[in-house]
Amino acid sequence: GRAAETTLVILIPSDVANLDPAFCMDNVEWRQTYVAYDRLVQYDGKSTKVKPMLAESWDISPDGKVYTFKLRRDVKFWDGTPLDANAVKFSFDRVQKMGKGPSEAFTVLSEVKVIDAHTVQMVLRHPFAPFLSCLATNGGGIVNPKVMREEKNGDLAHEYLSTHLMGSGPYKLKEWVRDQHIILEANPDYWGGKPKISTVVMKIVPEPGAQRMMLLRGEAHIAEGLLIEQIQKLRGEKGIVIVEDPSQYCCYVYINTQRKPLDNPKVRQALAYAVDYQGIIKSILQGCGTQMRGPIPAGMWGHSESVFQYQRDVAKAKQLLAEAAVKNLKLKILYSDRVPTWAQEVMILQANFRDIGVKLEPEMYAYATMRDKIDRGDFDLCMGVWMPDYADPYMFMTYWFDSRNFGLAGNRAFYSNPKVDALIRQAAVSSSQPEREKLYLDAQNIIVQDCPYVFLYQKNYLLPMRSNVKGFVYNPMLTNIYNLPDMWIE
Amino acid sequence: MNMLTFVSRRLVAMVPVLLGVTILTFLLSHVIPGDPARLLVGQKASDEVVKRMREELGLNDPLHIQYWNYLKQLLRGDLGMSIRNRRPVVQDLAERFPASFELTFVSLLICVIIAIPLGILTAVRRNHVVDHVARVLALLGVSTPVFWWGLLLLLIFYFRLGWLPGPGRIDLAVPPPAGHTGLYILDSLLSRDWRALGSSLRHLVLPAFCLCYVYLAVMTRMVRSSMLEVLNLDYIRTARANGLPERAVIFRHALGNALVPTVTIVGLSFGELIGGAILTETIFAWPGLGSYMVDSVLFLDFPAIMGCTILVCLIYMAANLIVDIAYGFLDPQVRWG
Amino acid sequence: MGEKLLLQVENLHTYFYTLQGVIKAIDGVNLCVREGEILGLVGESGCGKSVTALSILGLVPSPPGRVEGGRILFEGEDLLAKTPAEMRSIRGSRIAMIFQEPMSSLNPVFRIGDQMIEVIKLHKKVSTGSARIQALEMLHEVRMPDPEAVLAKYPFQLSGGMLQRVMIAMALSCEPSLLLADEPTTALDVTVQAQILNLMKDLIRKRNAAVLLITHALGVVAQTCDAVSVMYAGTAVESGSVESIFRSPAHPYTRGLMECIPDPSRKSGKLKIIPGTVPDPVNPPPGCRFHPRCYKATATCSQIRPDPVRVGPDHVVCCHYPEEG
Amino acid sequence: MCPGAAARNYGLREMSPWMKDFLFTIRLVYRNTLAMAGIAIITCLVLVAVFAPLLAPYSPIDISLDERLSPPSASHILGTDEMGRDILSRVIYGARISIRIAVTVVTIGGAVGSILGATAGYLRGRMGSIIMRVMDMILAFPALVLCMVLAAALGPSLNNALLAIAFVQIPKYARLVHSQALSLREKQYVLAARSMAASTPWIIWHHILPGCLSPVLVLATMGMGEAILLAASLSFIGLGAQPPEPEWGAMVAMGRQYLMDHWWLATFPGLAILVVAVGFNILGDALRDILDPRLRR
Amino acid sequence: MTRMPEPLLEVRGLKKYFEIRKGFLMRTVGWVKAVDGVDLAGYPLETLGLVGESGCGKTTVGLCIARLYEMTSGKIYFQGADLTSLAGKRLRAMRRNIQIVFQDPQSSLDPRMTIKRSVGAPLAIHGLAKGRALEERVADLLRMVGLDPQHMNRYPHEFSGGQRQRIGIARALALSPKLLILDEPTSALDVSVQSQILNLLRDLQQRLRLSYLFISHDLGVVRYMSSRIAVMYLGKIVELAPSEDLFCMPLHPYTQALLSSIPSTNPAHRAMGVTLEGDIPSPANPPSGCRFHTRCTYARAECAKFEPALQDAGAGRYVACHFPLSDSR
Ligand SMILES: Nc1ncnc2c1ncn2[C@@H]1O[C@H](COP(=O)(O)OP(=O)(O)OP(=O)(O)O)[C@@H](O)[C@H]1O
Ligand SMILES: Nc1ncnc2c1ncn2[C@@H]1O[C@H](COP(=O)(O)OP(=O)(O)OP(=O)(O)O)[C@@H](O)[C@H]1O
Ligand SMILES: [Mg+2]
Ligand SMILES: [Mg+2]
Repeated sequence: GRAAETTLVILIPSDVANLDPAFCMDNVEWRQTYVAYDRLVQYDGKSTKVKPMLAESWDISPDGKVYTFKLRRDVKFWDGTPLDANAVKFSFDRVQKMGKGPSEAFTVLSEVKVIDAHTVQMVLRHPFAPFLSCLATNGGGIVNPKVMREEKNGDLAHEYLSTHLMGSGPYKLKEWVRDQHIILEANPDYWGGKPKISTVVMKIVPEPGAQRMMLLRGEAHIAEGLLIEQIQKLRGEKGIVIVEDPSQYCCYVYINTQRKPLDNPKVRQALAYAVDYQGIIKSILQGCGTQMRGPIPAGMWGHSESVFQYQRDVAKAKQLLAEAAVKNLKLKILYSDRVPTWAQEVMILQANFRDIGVKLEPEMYAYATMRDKIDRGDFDLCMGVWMPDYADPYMFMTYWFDSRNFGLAGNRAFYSNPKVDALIRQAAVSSSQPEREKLYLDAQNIIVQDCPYVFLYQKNYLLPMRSNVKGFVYNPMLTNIYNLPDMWIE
Repeated sequence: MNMLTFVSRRLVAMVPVLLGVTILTFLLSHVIPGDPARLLVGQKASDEVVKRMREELGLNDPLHIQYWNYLKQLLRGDLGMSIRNRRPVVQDLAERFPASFELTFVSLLICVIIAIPLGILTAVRRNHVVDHVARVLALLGVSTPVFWWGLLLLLIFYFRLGWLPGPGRIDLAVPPPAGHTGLYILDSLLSRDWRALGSSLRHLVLPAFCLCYVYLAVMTRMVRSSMLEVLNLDYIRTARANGLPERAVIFRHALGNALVPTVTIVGLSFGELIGGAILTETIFAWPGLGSYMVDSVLFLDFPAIMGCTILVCLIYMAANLIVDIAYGFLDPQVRWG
Repeated sequence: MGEKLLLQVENLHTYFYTLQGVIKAIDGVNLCVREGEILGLVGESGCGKSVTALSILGLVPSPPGRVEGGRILFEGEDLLAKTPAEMRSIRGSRIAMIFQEPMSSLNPVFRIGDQMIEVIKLHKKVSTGSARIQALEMLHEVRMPDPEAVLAKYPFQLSGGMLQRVMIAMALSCEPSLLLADEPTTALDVTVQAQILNLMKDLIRKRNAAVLLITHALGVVAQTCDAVSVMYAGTAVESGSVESIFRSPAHPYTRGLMECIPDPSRKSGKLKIIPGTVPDPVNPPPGCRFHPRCYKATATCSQIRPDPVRVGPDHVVCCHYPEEG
Repeated sequence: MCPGAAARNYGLREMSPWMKDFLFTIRLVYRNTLAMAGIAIITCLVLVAVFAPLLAPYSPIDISLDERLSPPSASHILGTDEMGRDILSRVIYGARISIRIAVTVVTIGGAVGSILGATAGYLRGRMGSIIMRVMDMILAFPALVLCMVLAAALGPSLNNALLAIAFVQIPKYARLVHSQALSLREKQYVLAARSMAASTPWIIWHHILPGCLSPVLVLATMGMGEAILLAASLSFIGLGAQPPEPEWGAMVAMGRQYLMDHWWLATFPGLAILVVAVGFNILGDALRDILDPRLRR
Repeated sequence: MTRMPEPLLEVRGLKKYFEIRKGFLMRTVGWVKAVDGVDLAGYPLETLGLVGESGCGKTTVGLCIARLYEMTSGKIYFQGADLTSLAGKRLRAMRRNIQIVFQDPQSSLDPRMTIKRSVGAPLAIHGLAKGRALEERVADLLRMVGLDPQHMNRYPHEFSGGQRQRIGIARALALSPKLLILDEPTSALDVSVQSQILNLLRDLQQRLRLSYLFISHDLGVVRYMSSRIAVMYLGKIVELAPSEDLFCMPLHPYTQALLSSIPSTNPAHRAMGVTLEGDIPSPANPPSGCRFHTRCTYARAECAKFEPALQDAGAGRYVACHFPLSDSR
């Protein structure tokens, strides 16, 4: 009957580890937390612009260093505690005191001041243009300060929040049976109105084949773990729709610029010329993706169609190698089974590089080990993917190219160019978007010539779901996160 | 030697083995390259954050200190906190173990139920067609990847025919039975929750069959060869010379003795399966130890790896102990000698 | 000694089909056991004594063995023509067998009582209670100390001599008319062997059962048996009453055997020997099987198999040139 | 002076005894249909591995993105995989790796296990029980985890995976040989050797180990198939042969993702594993019969 | 019989207890007193027979003398030298003087070794010969025991039982020992083969000037082979006498029972002498006093209390009995 139809079943490939918003850094964990906590601002539909959420309005001081927010007055946490300025201060202080991954987005934040019960002021160390965008990330969720009752050994209630949700959002955690399912239930008293879907079940089904069967039999509404090939096969099946949207999920190859002969830009360019970009997109992505043009992906402001884009050109590549006087080059490429398409991409790269006389040896490691090697720079080439946490080119430019971010932190090519450093550091503190755009374009042009990464493609977001699920909107900043309060089942 | 001293002797003998296992796991899990602290704080974290994390996890101490600390914890029954999900490893294991136990137990039960008659049949009809067919069928089981059978079974019985439920331990609509063991079948029986019983039994069928097929061959062969062995013995000849009917000779006189080695195999397989059913668990979304263990290794979650290993070793040893006790019941020489 | 023939084995052939070839374990054996008589079956190890007994009971392990020819007449009926079910009803009740190794011939996981009662119940169709009483009686009769306790014991808890007594009690409990005793005392010490043999003799006389006593100890035969058959390499070479065979062995092999026994009176000299070794059962020599080792062999011996010749009352020998008394 | 033996060995009389025994075994093998079937399968495998370059219609590693996932057809008899590589060629080349796996694992595991087991069984006492306790430990260890951890520690390569699998196999052989050695050490010829002042290693090497050979041989043949399968299951979790090496287990693992729509990817290498495992298994079964002293006499 | 003043082998107070371990942590809960105080002396060139029923400890005595068992207590002197204290190199060297031939020719040869390797093993172990020299030495040995050296590349299973026992003897002779311990060398063989081996042994004794310790339970064979015979019962020597004297007039009741239990091969002599009742007690729990009293027809109350010592009964005879048999009884 009707009651049953207000349950949404999402198949997910693996269990999540942690639910503490000041701790978790993975989109699959945000899937649960994002709907449990409210933020000051939120993304507006498909766009990367922000709109008010808890904050009804805000002011930014002229120097771009002080943000003043006016909070809604009707918001209560699930336990009835009113959500006020203190809660906001508590939440941001907590993130910073915890000092885990999410705090990275708020390093610029120097102080949160409670002006009155419903006014809160945030002081930045220096102007930081993407700050509002940061507030829409998962780390900006407002946690009920009462959680401190659960604190143990000064852990700021981390242990408790790892397995519990304590917010004011539209969904609460009803049940979490490890490796079986996570069940969220609607918060009937939500200030934004009671969500239509009363229960959301995240059922863990690791095997893609099994997920597909369940989806086809209508036992599940959404399947997250299907491979591209399988999704393509689902096209045209009755009762199934496939959401396809451009995303900012970027796939690229790190080139260790500190190693000989990869320290020579010509060699790196030769590699970039050797790659069969269109072949990869056509075969591995089944056409559901586009080749990247420069480091800033399409869909993010700052992206420019004028940036140079490498295309497969074997002759050119050979010529560059000859100019660099490199012969019989043998390289190792690091990857893991974390991303299922990596193995195939590596094989294509191997074939491509063979054409220009470069021998590529694949080395597959467990994901954890691979990351360790990346951090230590112990590789020649390495496969990588990147997704922005908030809608700002900073997410790409500073992380990837700033020589302060060597290693796993982001600059995985160990790329260092003082000119680029200067440009992107300036862009980071400027609050004028046109100026930043200009700075980033200059930087991109240099970078593309230096070629510290091979920019492969931007993958489309593909999600198969039952056609009776309505209202889902994909926001490129919120991959794996569902706008559950706006969704319903017909 | 009475049973009690025998059991306690075996228990004491387990201690050095367990200790060795902890040392071995500890060393092994620490030689794997990779930094759990880095994994924990997320990839965009700065070095500063990582360093703090390392300290927090005690990863900067010398290895022997780390081991000693671990051992001290262990003696208190504390397996530490999982690095991955910040929960006590004991709690994680306590949730997965019943699922694994249930699956393993049921599939071995099915296996024994099929393997014993099949083994007897093939032994008695040695080199007849039945023998060959049974052997080839059983061989198919050992030589074919589990996921093949798994997906095939799902495809037929769940997807096409709809006779059996899909992946999972119990229907979503059915609340798990109340109880403390975590074994759904036992719990639902105890609490007379027939709906849960039916649902969990139906969910068990496919994975249990899938898992049991692997061991069927080994066990059938074991029963067959020990049966052949026993049928050649003098006292079987005596039984025949006394004019006992063939049925009595095979089932009364031969089978009891032939079961002894089979019991060993069952015990060993139990230990092996409890942590080794990774693929079956994956395909049937079974929340067991196997996949937990693999995830832990891939994540370099040391406390979880150690916890799993110790648990699996304990189960293995317990299974062997039970086998030894079963020996006592099957073989009076052990019981009285 | 009654004159009625109880068991008659005629020209029996039992072969084993092994990977190495066909082993002609029994290749022409003739035997007869009269009622109330103890017939000794002697011969070297491997000459086919046990297989003869197993053939009579229809228990030749198959594969690889098979009875290939001949007749086994028991009380006038051919056992080889019987169905398995008929054979089962004969085994244990009319023909019983005692095996060589008492320890391995009893099921280790059942109590002595269980095993005895099972057999008595099966053949005598009585209740467990009365089967138990009969088992106790039998154990008493074989002079087992404390039979009650023994019934509750497992085989490994008894000594070899006691087990052998259990075997005898079990074999005799259904009052068979023929007892096949396959080396019943080789596993025992001389002093215990003497006890057991005496006991067996008494019991059998009491019940008027005939016995085929298989052994290779000539002393045991001389002390226990009424008649003797001598086997060599799968064939029966000589048979007759104990006295005649021991006094005047007619076959060169029998004679050789007798002479090999160390003679205390001729201590200084060399012992007599039979030269050569037992033939390979896969490729036995043609003609008389003994001819390669026989001191009086001729060309005839290597070509023609000798037929049984009567050399005295009840004394038959298969030799072209039997020894003179 | 040895008429019995002479009569038995007419035609073979002049040959060396080793040769005779060998020929006898061969004759038994020849007469045993199962053994012949097993040998035929394994011979085929070896031939395929040796002549792989001649037999394979295509290169096993050249990718051809236009022909991805094409079903079996005239040009690609077993179809192509997700990289457009010819599956038949990959299966053929895969035989090389599989043989390497089987042989290395069984040789290392068998040799080390046998020596440890023989030593433990012969010495008994403290040394023996220490060895066997260590073996128990390895056995109690979840095998896959042990393999994973070892392979991860040593670095992922086929050779390291093989070492790991071999390591896990050791206790099996050790146990088998141990129990055998316990009975062999009571043999009078061992006592005789001691009375001749033979040293412990001499006795283990000359009496105990050779005495355990035939059960070890049987276990080893059975183990070959198992080793291939274990290597395959390591491939499932990404340890073992590195792409694009055409290892069957890795092919099956990759093909699993495509099983529902493109069945041929996993099925053919899976069948290859099956055939080889069956081959080794029936050879092992037959060898057990042939080496059985009861049947051999 | 001429008695040499200097014994070749002297055993004094030999005891060998095997532990019975049981219970928690395998504590020793008892001892199998397999050999419990045996004194023996063997003289050069003689054959000393050792008889007794199965399990009475004969093999254990033999193995202790060959130092294959560590004995519990007692001393063994060989040519006046204390064997018990030897170890290492000196023990190795001493082993060459005492060799042993086992009961079962089948299990005393490794089925996987050619005859050449089996017989040559002692030479190889002691580094006495190599290559061709070793082969020649093996050929000599085989010839000595009446085997064709051409067969030296064969395996044990290609020989008959008697031939295998010859091979065992050849191997024992390889190190040119002075004392050969023969542990039931013919009990696994048939009568016809047995006589071949016995002939060979007597022959070799004369040619190689060997001394034998001949262990057997077959009294007929022992009588034929030995000059003196020791009778064992439950780990103790109960009687020791020159062989003819023993057979003509046993002094110990056990010897008497043993002799009369031998089935005579003469069907005319069916009368059984003294037959014993009951089974042999276990050496783990031997009866008190005289160990034989539980089965002895002549036992009196004292027998259960006091243990008789082995006493000189004159004429080179010794007996351990409170009431030895005599004609006067
Ligand atoms: N199951 C069998 N398979 C193959 N050959 C067999 C089998 N049983 C007996 N034989 C062969 O049959 C022949 C006769 O064996 P049998 O057991 O009758 O000898 P036996 O006279 O009883 O000897 P023993 O005195 O040693 O008991 C032997 O050559 C033996 O090898
Ligand atoms: N290794 C051992 N461990 C424990 N007990 C033993 C051992 N060897 C022998 N025994 C026991 O010691 C006693 C004497 O054994 P031994 O072998 O010396 O007797 P034997 O006279 O040679 O007997 P047989 O005539 O059967 O060869 C027996 O009761 C036996 O059970
Ligand atoms: Mg026999
Ligand atoms: Mg002995």
